[in-house]
Amino acid sequence: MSITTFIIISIIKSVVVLGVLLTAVAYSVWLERKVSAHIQNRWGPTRVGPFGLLQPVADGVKFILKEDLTQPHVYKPLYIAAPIISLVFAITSISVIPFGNWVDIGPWGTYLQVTDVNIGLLVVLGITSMGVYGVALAGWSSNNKYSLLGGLRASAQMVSYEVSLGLSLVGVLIIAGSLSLRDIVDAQRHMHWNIFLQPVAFFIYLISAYAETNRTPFDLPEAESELVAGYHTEYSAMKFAMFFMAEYANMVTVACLATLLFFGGWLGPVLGPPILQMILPVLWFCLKVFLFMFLYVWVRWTLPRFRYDQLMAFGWKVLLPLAVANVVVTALIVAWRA
Amino acid sequence: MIPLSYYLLLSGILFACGVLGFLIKRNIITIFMSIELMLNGVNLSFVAFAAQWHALSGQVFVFFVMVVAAAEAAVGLAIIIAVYRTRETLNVDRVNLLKL
Amino acid sequence: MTPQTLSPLLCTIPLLPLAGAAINGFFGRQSSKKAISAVALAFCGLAFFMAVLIAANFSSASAPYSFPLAHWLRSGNFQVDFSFYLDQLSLVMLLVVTGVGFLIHIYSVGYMWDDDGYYRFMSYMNLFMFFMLTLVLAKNYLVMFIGWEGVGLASYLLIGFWFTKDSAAAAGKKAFIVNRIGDFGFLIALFLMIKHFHSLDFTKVFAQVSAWPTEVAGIGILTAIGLLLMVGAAGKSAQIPLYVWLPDAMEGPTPVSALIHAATMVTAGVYMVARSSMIFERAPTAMMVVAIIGTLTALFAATIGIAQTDIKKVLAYSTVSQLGYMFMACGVGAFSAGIFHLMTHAFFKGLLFLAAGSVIHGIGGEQDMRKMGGLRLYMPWTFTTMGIATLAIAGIPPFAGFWSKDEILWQAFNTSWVYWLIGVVTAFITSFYMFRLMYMTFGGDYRSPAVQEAHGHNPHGHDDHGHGHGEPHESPWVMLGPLVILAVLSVVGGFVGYGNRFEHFLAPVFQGATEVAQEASHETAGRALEYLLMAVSVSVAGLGWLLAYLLYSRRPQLPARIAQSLGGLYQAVAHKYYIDELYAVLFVKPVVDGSTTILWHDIDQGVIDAAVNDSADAACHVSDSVRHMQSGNLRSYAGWVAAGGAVVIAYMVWMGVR
Amino acid sequence: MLHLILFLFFGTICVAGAINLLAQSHPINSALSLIAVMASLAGEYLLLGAEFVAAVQVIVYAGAIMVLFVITIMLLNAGKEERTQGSRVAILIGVPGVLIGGVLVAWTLLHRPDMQTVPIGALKGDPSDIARLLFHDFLLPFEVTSVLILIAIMGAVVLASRPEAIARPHRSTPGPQETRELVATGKDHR
Repeated sequence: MSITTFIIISIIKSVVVLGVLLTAVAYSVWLERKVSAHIQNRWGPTRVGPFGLLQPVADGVKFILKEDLTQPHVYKPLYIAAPIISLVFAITSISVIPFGNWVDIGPWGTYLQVTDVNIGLLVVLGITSMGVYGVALAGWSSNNKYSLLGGLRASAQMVSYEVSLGLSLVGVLIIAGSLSLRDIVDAQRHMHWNIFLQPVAFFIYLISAYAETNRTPFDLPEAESELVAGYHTEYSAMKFAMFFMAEYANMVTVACLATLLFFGGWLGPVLGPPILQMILPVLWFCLKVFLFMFLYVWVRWTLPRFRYDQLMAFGWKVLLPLAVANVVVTALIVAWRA
Repeated sequence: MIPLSYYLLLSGILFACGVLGFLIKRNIITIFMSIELMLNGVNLSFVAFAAQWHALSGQVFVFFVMVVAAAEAAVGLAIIIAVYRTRETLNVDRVNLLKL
Repeated sequence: MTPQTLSPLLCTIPLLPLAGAAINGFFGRQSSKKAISAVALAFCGLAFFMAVLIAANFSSASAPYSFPLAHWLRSGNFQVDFSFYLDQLSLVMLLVVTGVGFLIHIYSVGYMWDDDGYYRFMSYMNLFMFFMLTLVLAKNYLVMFIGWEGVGLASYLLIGFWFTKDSAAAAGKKAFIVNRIGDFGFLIALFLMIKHFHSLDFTKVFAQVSAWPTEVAGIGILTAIGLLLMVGAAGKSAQIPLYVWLPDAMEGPTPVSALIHAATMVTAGVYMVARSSMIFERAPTAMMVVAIIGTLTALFAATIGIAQTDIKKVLAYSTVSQLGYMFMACGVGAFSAGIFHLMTHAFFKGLLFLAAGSVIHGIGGEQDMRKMGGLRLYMPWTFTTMGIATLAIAGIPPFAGFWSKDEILWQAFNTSWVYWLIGVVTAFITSFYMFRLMYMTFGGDYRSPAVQEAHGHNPHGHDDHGHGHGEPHESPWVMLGPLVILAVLSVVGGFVGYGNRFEHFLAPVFQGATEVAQEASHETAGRALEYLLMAVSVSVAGLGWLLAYLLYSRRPQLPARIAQSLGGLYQAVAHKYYIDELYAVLFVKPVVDGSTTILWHDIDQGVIDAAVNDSADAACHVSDSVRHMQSGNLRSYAGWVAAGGAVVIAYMVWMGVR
Repeated sequence: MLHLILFLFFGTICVAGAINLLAQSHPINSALSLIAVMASLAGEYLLLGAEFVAAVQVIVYAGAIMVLFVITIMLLNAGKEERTQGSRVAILIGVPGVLIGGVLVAWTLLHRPDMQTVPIGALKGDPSDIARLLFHDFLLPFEVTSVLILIAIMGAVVLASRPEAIARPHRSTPGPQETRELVATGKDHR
């Protein structure tokens, strides 16, 4: 196809994905509130719309309308830049995530994916690793002890767990023999899901992912009991919303990644008419991602928070060696098979 | 199709900027960053030459440079912290006890 | 026993004293004096016993033993082995060294008992024995040289035994340095041998030498070698002009003087010349030089001996002159006679020294004869034995000295009557000063101030070994025993030479040499002449005795008047002809001044030190100017680096463009 | 054409970031501009086809090393740098030297007749190929570098953690009271 059509299609895909993503983010917030409410034997949001389904909209409106406070003692440029950075990187990382297989739209066909990079996994990792700056800079530029502590903790924690996260994926890569997410998914056909081949890697990934996204039980950067709200203590209104969205966007990304890497992405029973055959994989994919999001919430309201030293010790002394061992074992097995 | 010399020129500029930073900056951390800048310039030239000679080893060298840079960053920052503990300054002009 | 079974003893004989020296030297400080003396005596006596064992079945007919201990040097066809060798000549030396050495060891037990450095002394003595035996038993000149240097070392150590005394230390140094001069000649002789004979082994060298013709012209390799060897011998055996160290060597303890500077070491030169007889026989000039030096030394030293008042000095000069006799003998080709005199001299001179030591010991360290006298009453044994020795050295028949000295004079007469004349005169002087010594020491009555000041402690004693005491007393038997034995030897020792038996015994060694000299000797002059000369020498000795009796027993005041009448001459004699001062002016002062001004101040300080210091200063200044670049400022360093990089880039670009 | 545009785009960001690094007086700004430089350099790598290098550039440099820098700046609470005139040499000799060298290099580069041109994605640095090179041809250097890393880690630990840090808490790296101190002194970092 010509360059122009390429650009057009890319723009369209981006817009669609962006919309989907933001909606997902918004409704994962709603989901969290609902689930947590039911876990705590409450009702959660019910007023706005049926089952409070319009609650996210209300939240958005509230965020937009609220006054945007900027304390005098902050370091403004970074104070403003920080939430943007984190949101931007959080959203960008979705760009290489494939949601489904090849689809034909009239004369054109395309992958359900903004762009298919053959090192997609690395791109995701790189972008998420860039996300650290948002948190760190926010904490530092707020010029507030809680923020600083939160930022420090966040950056340290993310950098540390990034290592074991990356290592946990190496096993999958060895099996798939490619860095392209699409190839990795294709490698899992016939129910050869990596969850079965790489259980250890999966759990390491899961834990590290929780730490990466600063979710309980690793949400020390925003440990309310000790740090008020961590790195976004000083933030309000839209800036705070950005952090909020960034966090959930990251959750979505990580969930997608987990689905792709360990649960065979969009793979699943496909049947029925062509339309259905086009839809079903996406459905499977969304279902799996939804499961992961639910798991997130479930864990959050089940497990208590770690202590910081426990967190670090766990990351460096347990997860990392485990991941390395997993890599070695996998490599040995694969080499022995070949 | 652009001449390779552009890439080399860019890397040269980056390197020169790094050296300049080393020369004119006082903050030891910034100086350290300019070292990283130089390394990056060199990396670019590596990749560019790899493209010229169609030899991947150029890109492999980049990895080695990166590893060395990482090690250097770790040790160097540790040193900076140690220096800051003793001197309580990050200004290299104030860390010159060798001077007469 | 066969040579095969005996020859291994050859290497054990020297090594035994070495072991003793090592044991005493390393562990002596802790162990008791009894243990020390036991060790020293045991090893020394064992060596003596082995020597006797070998001598028991070794006749003039038997072939030389040789025992290669180890390979030493090898370069091309030149090879030196560490091997020992025993023939009649070395056997005689072996017996003398071990025997007399053993006796003197026993003696020193008594003499040095109270000294603090007892173990040191014994260790040194054993060490000396080791080196001396190495010298005697060497199979080639190099091993001999080891022993040669070794005895020098031992003598240095023992002369300076009381190193806290400046005079002793100085004497040790003097001996060492003067010996160096002689060793220098010896070494050059060795080099010449290596150059021309490609070997240092006695047998090989002599085998080649025997093929050479006699250098009648008086110029040639053999002459050169001979003369150089003679230089070495003169150094070791205290001949003109290198005799000066021996009298000073009397600073050492008396047993040392007896063993090293009378009986054994100083005779090493004679032994070496005799050993090299083959070479000397074919170098008449060298022979003549040896004879002349010997003769002059004999007369010269004897005359000095007249005026000495220190008992040991007298004996020292007499030693020098007796050595002169031996060299005279060697010089006239009568090597066997020289060795014979060497042996007898070892007996009676060792005895003399020991007796003198006993005297000194008995009167508390006094050495000045003018403070002695009348000691025959206090120490009869010492008196008798010393008297025997005096008779022997004076050449009164039938004592040992008579036979050997007479033999020498007879051989000298056969060569030239001048040697004989001087020899006889020397004999006269010898007997005179020896009996003078006897009368001053034992005759008359005791003149020591120590008695007048009522048994006061005698502070000024050369051998201050612990106790000074006023009342003279006889020495203990451990000291007297050796005296007696040596006395017996000095009485009977001469008879081994009766009827040239000694000469025939040594014949196999010297046959190569003597065949040249002998055809002249006996036949030309008949027995009558020999007896006549004998009578002359005896009567001369008697005259010396008589004169001494008149001067020092009848009219003790006469010598002083004579001395005054002689005036300058007496002074000259009393001051040893100012030889030491002469040497000081001629050699020592130039060397010292030269090395002080030129070597030290000009070269060392002016050139070497200056170079070092100036370069250091230059470096200092340069770095002082460059130092400021090292400001310690990181950015400055970076600046320099950047500039340097720019220069490099510019150079490379330029090269590329060109 | 597209190639040139992209190149110029990323290149401009690179140079701008580099110059900004020099211009900024606050280390955190320098750090951010350096991150920008690195990110855009990744873009340059992509243009040259070295996609793996690009990814690793982002992950390692931008994602790890620079995070270290930022954390350090935050820890030491580095303020604006003071304009001390420490070294005349650097200014009088170093800067001209750099300029001369740079000009010379540029001149040489631009005057080389045989300088070839490269298409977009000139040499595709496929991860597998690079891995093959890295683990076959360059195995020994690889291992040596790993040892180097190990040593660097140990050195960093030894250097950064000091026993008397407990004795002087306000100088020690970790610990809450230290951070409190940091923030208390951190009132003025602009």
